[in-house]
Amino acid sequence: MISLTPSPFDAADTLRDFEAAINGAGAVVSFSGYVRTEANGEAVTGLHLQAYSPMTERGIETAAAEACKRWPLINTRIIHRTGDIAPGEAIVFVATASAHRRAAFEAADYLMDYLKTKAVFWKKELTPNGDYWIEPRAGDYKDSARWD
Amino acid sequence: MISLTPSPFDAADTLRDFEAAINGAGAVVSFSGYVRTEANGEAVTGLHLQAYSPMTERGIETAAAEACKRWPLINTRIIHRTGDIAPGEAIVFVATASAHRRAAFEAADYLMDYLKTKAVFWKKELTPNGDYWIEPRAGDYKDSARWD
Amino acid sequence: MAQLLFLGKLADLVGAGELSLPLPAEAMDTTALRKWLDTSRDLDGLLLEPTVRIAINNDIVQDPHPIQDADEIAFMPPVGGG
Amino acid sequence: MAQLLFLGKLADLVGAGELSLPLPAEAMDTTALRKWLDTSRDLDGLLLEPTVRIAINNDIVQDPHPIQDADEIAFMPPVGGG
Repeated sequence: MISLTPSPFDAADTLRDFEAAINGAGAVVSFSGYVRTEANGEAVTGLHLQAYSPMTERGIETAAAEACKRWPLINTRIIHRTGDIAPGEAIVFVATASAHRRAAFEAADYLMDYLKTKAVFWKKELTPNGDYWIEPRAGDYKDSARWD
Repeated sequence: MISLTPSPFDAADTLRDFEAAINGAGAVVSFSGYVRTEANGEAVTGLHLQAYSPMTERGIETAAAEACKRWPLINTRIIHRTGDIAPGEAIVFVATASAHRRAAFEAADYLMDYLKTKAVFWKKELTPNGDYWIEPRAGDYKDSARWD
Repeated sequence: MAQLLFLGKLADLVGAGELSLPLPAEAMDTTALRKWLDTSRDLDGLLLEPTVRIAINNDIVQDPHPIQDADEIAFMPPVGGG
Repeated sequence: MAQLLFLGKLADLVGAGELSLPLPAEAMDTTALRKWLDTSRDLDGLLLEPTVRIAINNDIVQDPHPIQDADEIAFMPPVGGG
């Protein structure tokens, strides 16, 4: 299941709901990404996430389907925030369930690389000194290229 | 923090507690391992996990310290069940927190490989046709060797 | 009227997130539209950058791609969430 | 009296998880103890396998390692949790 939401969500609650739908899986991996309280030594007062529906959702659905082709997954869950997000709040949650752990780890890693570098979002970091649009770092593109 | 427990624990609750102690981290990865309801096409009625204290705890502490040396982690959490565990119950939970996602993913993966192949536990699968002590699979040893 | 969307940082740099305008006769494909908009709004090459992709009615297209009035035409700088 | 522990599958195969016994004079190191126990309990080489490690008082040791009465001596088959 894939959701974009303009409202805060709770990663632990989401993991609980997901675990109720893993149908005897042996392995569950979750990733939660949070707005950091500082970046490059500077305070961060928030993050603004812009999506472009329905292209954003469609792209994530395609990535999740690709993950299910590459690994024997029992279930996946992706939530991504949009709009203004406060420091400490979750931006993104990804969970994967499979019989064995390697598939769950790799699929979660793959989905996060997709979300970081290919998902249709634009991200602005809000700081006391101004707001900055931020793009994926070189390391993000390199991580993402591991799956090509 | 590291715990061995003979009682059931809840992975989502544990993730919630962990998230309260990540001190502005940007990335949290969790792994939950469950007793599968079947293995090799056969029903599983439970798992029995034997530890050897304090060697088991000491080994896990050393592995967690090694993970903190290899990756810039803000926090780690490991819970492992002992005794009799019912199908669907969690056996193990590992969580890692760091500024960026790669460290959190790799450290969780590393710790799970340690727990699967080097942690001082012995594992017996209970089935309607008898009980079988199970040892790590060849793939587990291969995964674990990635970190040598 | 075509609906033009400037997403992410482009909204700040172009000075508008959305523009509704009739497409001029000299800008009936994406390559021509990039040039016409960039020149007429004095954007110094911003919309000519290959990292800025164009989507027509929610599908990314390759330049040059025909466009028409009534299309939603989105200018997309490099993406990334998480 | 030494305290012998047979962990994991060894408890089933040896027929006891724990044994308290005085160490015989011919078994005062781990190599000798493996042989003496394996023979006296008719275990067909089980305790001679290199995959069975020995821990003395909770520390894994390499054969041959001296042992003494009052030691806790654990026989450990291949480990693995998760």
